[in-house]
Amino acid sequence: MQEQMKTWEYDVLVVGGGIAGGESALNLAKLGYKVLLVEKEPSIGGKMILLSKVFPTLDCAACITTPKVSEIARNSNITIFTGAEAKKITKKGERQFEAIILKKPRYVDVEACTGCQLCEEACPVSVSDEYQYGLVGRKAAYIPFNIASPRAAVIDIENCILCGACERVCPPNCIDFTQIEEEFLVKIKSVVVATGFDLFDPLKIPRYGYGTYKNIITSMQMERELAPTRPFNTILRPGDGKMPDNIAYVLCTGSRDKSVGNPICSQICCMYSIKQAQLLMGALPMADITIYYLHIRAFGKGFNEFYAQAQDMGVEFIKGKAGKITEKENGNLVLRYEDIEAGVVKEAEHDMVVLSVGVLPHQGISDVFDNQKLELDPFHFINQSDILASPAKTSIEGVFVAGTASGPMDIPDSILSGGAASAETTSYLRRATL
Amino acid sequence: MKQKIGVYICHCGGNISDYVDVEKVRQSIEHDEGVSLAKTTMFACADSNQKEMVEDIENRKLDGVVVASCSPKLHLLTFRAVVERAGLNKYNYVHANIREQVSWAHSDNKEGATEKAIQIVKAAIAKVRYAEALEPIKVKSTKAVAVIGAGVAGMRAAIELAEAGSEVFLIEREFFVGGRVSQWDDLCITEETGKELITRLYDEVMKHKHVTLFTGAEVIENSGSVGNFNLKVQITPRHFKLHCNSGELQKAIDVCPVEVPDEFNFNITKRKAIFHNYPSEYPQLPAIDLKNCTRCGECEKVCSNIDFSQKTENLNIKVGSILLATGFDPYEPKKGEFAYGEIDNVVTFPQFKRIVHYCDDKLTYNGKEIKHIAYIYCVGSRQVDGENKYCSRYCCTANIHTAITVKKKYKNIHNYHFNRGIRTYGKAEIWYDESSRLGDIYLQSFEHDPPIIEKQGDRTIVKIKDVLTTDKELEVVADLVVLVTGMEPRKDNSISNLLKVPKGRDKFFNEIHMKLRPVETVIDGVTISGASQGPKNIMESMNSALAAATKSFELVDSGELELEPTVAKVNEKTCEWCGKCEEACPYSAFEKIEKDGKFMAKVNSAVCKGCGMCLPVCPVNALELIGLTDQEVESMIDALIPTI
Amino acid sequence: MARINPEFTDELIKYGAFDPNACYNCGNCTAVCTLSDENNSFPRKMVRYSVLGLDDEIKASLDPWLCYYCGECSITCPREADPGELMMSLRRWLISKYDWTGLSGLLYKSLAASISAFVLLAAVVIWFGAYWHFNLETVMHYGHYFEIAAISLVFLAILLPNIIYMWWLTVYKPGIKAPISVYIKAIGELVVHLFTQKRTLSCDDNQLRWFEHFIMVLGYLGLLFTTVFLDWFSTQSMFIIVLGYVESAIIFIVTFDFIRRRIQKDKEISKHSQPSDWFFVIWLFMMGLTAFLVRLFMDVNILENNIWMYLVNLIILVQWALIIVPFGKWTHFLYRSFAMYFANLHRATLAK
Amino acid sequence: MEVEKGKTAKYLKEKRPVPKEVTGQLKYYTKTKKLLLNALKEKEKTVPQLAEELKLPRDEVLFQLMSLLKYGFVETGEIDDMDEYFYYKIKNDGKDKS
Amino acid sequence: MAGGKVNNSPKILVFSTEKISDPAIDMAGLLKLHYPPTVYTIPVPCSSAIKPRWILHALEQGFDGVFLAADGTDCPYGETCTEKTGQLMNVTQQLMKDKGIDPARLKMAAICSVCSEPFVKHVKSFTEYLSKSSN
Repeated sequence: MQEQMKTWEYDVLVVGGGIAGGESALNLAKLGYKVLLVEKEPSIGGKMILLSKVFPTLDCAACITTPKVSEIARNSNITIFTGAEAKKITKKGERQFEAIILKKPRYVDVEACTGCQLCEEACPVSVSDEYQYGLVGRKAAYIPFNIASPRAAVIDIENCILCGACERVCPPNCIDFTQIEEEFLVKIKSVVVATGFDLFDPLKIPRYGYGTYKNIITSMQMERELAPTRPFNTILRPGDGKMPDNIAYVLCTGSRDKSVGNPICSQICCMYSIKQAQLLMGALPMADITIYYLHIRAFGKGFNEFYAQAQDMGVEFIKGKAGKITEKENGNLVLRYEDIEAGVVKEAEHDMVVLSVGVLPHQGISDVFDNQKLELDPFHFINQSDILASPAKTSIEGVFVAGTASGPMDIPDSILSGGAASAETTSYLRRATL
Repeated sequence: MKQKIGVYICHCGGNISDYVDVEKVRQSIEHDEGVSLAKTTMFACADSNQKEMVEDIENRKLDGVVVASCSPKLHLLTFRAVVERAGLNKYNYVHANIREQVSWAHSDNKEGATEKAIQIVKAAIAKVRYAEALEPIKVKSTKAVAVIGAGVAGMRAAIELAEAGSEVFLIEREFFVGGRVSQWDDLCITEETGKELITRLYDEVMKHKHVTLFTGAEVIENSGSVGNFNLKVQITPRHFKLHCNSGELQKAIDVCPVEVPDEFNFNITKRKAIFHNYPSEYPQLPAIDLKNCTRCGECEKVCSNIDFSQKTENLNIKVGSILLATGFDPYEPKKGEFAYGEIDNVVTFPQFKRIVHYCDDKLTYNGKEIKHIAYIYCVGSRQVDGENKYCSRYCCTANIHTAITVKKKYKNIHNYHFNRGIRTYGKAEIWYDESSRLGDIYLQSFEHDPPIIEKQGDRTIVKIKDVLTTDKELEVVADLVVLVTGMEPRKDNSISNLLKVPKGRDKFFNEIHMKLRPVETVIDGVTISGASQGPKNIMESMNSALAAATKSFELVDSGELELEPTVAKVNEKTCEWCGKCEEACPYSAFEKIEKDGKFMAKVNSAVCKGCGMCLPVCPVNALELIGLTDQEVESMIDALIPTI
Repeated sequence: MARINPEFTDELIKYGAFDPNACYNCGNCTAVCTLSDENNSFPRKMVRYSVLGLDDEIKASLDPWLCYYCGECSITCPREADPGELMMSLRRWLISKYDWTGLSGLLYKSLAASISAFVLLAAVVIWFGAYWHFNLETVMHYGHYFEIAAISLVFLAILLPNIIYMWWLTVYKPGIKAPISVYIKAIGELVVHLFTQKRTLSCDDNQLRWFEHFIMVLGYLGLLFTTVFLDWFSTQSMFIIVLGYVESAIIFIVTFDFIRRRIQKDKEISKHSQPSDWFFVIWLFMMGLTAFLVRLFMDVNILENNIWMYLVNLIILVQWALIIVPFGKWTHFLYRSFAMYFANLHRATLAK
Repeated sequence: MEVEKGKTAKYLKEKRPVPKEVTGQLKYYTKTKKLLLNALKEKEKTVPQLAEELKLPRDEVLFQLMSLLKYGFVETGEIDDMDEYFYYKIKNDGKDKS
Repeated sequence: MAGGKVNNSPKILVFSTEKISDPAIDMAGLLKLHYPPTVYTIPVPCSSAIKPRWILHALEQGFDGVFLAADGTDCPYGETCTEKTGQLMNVTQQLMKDKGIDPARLKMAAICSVCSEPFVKHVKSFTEYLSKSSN
């Protein structure tokens, strides 16, 4: 491409700036290693920063993530590339890797941007906001969300009409449409893969009617409705803005389901649904919440107690998987399910349905490694080559995995896994000097 | 007295502002003495607000800062760091807790909560007015870590610490390493056996010259604190000089007249007083269990390496940090709980694993062949009446995996799983699927309606009202009933008592914060890992062991630590040495000195822990705790009372 | 109190079931099934009974007959436990249980036994032809009598006792005590179902399948009537001749489509074909085709020299009447309709 | 290729024309925005009332209305008598905040 | 004073300990175990560090009661904590008597790090006692 690609050197490349990648980067930086953190989104913090509160303590997710994220951002040993991807990673030898990093233009000078949002006000465009999971609109010049880090504007060039309104109002003149895609060559000694997970797309289960019936939302959308930076400022059903008073949760949407190609349990849906149910009971005291489940997987520390607490609060738990959902004229939804305890097929009307969508592997990273194979497990998560003794090890020596890139897990487990990845990276790097 | 205090009141999303009128709080305090800036903020801890705080401090030359937000356990350190970044001494920061102790505690009373929040913020302002700039006390940190427990987690952590470059003392109470995993055959996920995994880890441990392994060893005393723990380790001798050759050893075992239940096999077999748990166990040196040995001397006659002259030794070690990997105990059912101890073919899951270990081509127990096995889940977990409300996490998967093994290993096995809702989370779901496909039958009941086990003639019958069959009453004739027992905290509390490690509601060791500091405890320098913290499978234990190793290593790596300067100080004018403070101090931090012709007390600030036990005993009130002076406390009290 | 019998599924697998043990009781199958309702929630309950080996409960149940195998449950089953095929297998198993002779079970479970029976009957027919020196008229004469005799015999000696036994298992034994008036009232629906199988219509997207079935049943019953009572092969009435042509053509055209689908396996219902399913469609096809050809041969006056054509037709007929009708898939047609009839009795009694 | 700061949009526009769909969508948004704001000018309304009046699907109305709420054109009023739908009213006369 | 009539129940000052009882009080909030908002907390490192003069100061300045949320045996600073806290409690109560203050206005209980429910029970019953005695 260019003859003279910019070349940099770091000790460790961390791919993915979510909570697991962040934890790894931070641990390594504290021990004095130079870390390059590459995040494909314009803001770090991964999915956790978008959540409402976290189970089973009900701490607000932002209160835990934001300080961690700012600690990462401030650490002088960590360089962060947002809007960037690792395009190719080549193993050159022991503790020698070369990576090509592709950095997409943000069209904003991040250092200069003050986050004043004047560009956002000026922008005439309004498109669906992916950070609010499509519940509301955003501008083409925008700050991803209130607590984003860096809290700087981005231009969504796909939807930009290039009117230049943003440029004209920007006080520090930091908008720059001359930015172009750049590639960097980075020399590193080790790689931590923390590429996280994707959520199951419920359009793949047409009998649930997601997408067609507007009052069916995913759990992530509900997470946004409950979060402090929520789109509606209260809980509304997206079909018509009614305040719901009878909400159903459909567990195992896209998990433990071979018919959609995902046979494994997503490990978190039971608990986040129970958490949301508790939060909803707080937000809408008159609302009835019903959770349709197969087995409640409340296995972690304090989880079963949390489940019991939800039952005591009056959340209704019905054993049975929803078979299909139909819509009534008033926008209410009729769930057809077998009540397993009664052994009878039943129909129940709810004014809003939340599909508790499962965790799928975020694919693609294994193709980035070009001369050695980063092996995947049968479910397309990154294979842990020595899962019992060294859970962070992968099929390539010197490449470690952190967080949900290796399988579904909750936040505490992700953080521990991030800690494990940094520990193994440390000993891999130190072995050289011993 | 400070004149330029900045106050930030956090909405915490809605966690605070839903119940506390934060704007009213702000208005109530903005004209307080010394307050020059009062703001509300959506998230005080967010990066953007932190930046703003730094700017405010720099531009407005603030000399004191208060943030009213969540509990200081969460973010005291965050904001101290912010203040420090702005060039202000971090002890000029005071944290006010208006979430856990106001908005959440009084979510039923919004006006009351707002009122309380105002007083609390006022008290924090009062405190910050008198706050002093302090410098942290720097102490040397010993670059060594004590790892307590040489199970998989402990060994893994030891390897990691040694590789990173720390000295490691690996202390195991038993004579052999490996903990619970050595009692297992094939492990879930990899089919590697427990022994193989232990061997692998043990070899790795022994490769590192920086790891010192003590077996039969217990920590019996602890003094010192983070950076400099002084541990006294008591080492029980094994009474073997060297390994006798295996022929001799076998003879020695044969001649030993003592037989005791073998705990390694969960008492389903017996062992001698001279023993090893299994051939080629690590360390490869048998031991004599002196508690049961009669000193008959028979063994000495056949094995020349036996040495009864060995004595219990005490060793002092110095470490900068302690990593606990003490593991768990399997739940021991009470007599009569699911007929345990009453019907002879009712065994626990760990016992069952050992039975399977000893049966090769035919599964037998008590001489009878076993075809139909009933597994009763959640024994000792998710208890309705008992204390263990928690789920033990690993049992569903471990048991199903074992059931599959049994089904494949022996012919014509029928497995019946009496469960309360299978919790094979994550990828373990595939075992549940596989076992079903192999023909295992799952029967479910809820907590309040457990299965019943009874004897009818010579047959053992398990009955259940099966939720999956509309509460139909079903029964199975079982040749063996396996109680799938959960994990419990170690019954032996000695180490946690010694170190004062706090425990959670489930009685396992408790971390500071599940997400922010998941392997650290409130006792500085003590980290926790593995199943000592709560039920975990091997992979999860390894992750936490590695994470704990990282945190322990961070403490000892640089060789220096900064400690809180909140120690006791003596008012030299009023002190007339009486010695009461010296008596009260648990750390011997006081010494008697002579100054200007007068005897008085002096505090050794590197030793003082700042507990304040000395404060009330001083008859002349010459002692104060830095950061908690009379002036600070009394002005806080004054501020907490609304002036009418 | 019922005792679990884990070996039962092994038995069922011989009737074609796949992995019913894979079921984790989510109830998805019951919920997606359009035919399942509050009174008859299936198929999960049947899957559960099968897994547990509660054969008495299955025998007492009419649910397997109320399923028309649209396949939705199998397509959407999260565990791929194939509840649809299990229901199919249960129907086969039930047929073998209703059948007092025990031959159904033997023929379902053993392909060798089925083939032997077919070969044996073919041999008997050929021997019979040889015995009469392949005299067309005589053979046709006795052939016609045979049809009438076989129908009455099969019905009276086998199907009727089986239906009564089915009634005993599913109505009498479970303690359903419906007054005679209900029995009589429900007969109307029995007849409607017998002829139309209209319940299939409630299955989603199945209008075409139902229509095919419907005209097939009409064609089949029509041909039966036409050959047995109107004596199609001997009649001179133009109307009857054409009627027979049309009916037999319907049969082989529709069954041809059935066979095509079973080979292509494009729908869930046609994915799994047991020998008994193949026998049923192939023989039906052959029956229609050979009858059509026999009459055609007659009308172009070549049957005289091609008596083999008639013998083939007779062989098919004999095999059909003595194997497939009493012991094979044909009985579905009967048991299904009676199941519906008995289900009405249940409902009427419960309503009281 | 020195481009003057603050006027770089034009530069990119020459290299990369704006796709039709994007301008189309902008037109649609501007139109519905105007419709909604006009409808709210007379008095405050709920989502179903707006949908009825403007003959737009309710979910579309909610989406656009919530965006306008976010951008500061409208604000939430009281909830209706049935505790179901909120009323929305115009803010700052439908002008941008400031 | 605004809101004065809202918070008219007895005012209680709680001395909690940073590592043990304060987390329990935090958890009471987390679990939404409600107690009167007239309960205020000052955390100290260890309950045996509380000076009697602080307690007297609080009572004299207008607090109706003082509650010592002691560490009990969990104290990370040493076993003597409970004993010492007990002693200072006795000393203070003696001083209260001397000053004519009802010694029952000072209360102490060991609150472990998960004793959220006991804490709430204690402050509720203490509040009840105080409101009765003030009438």
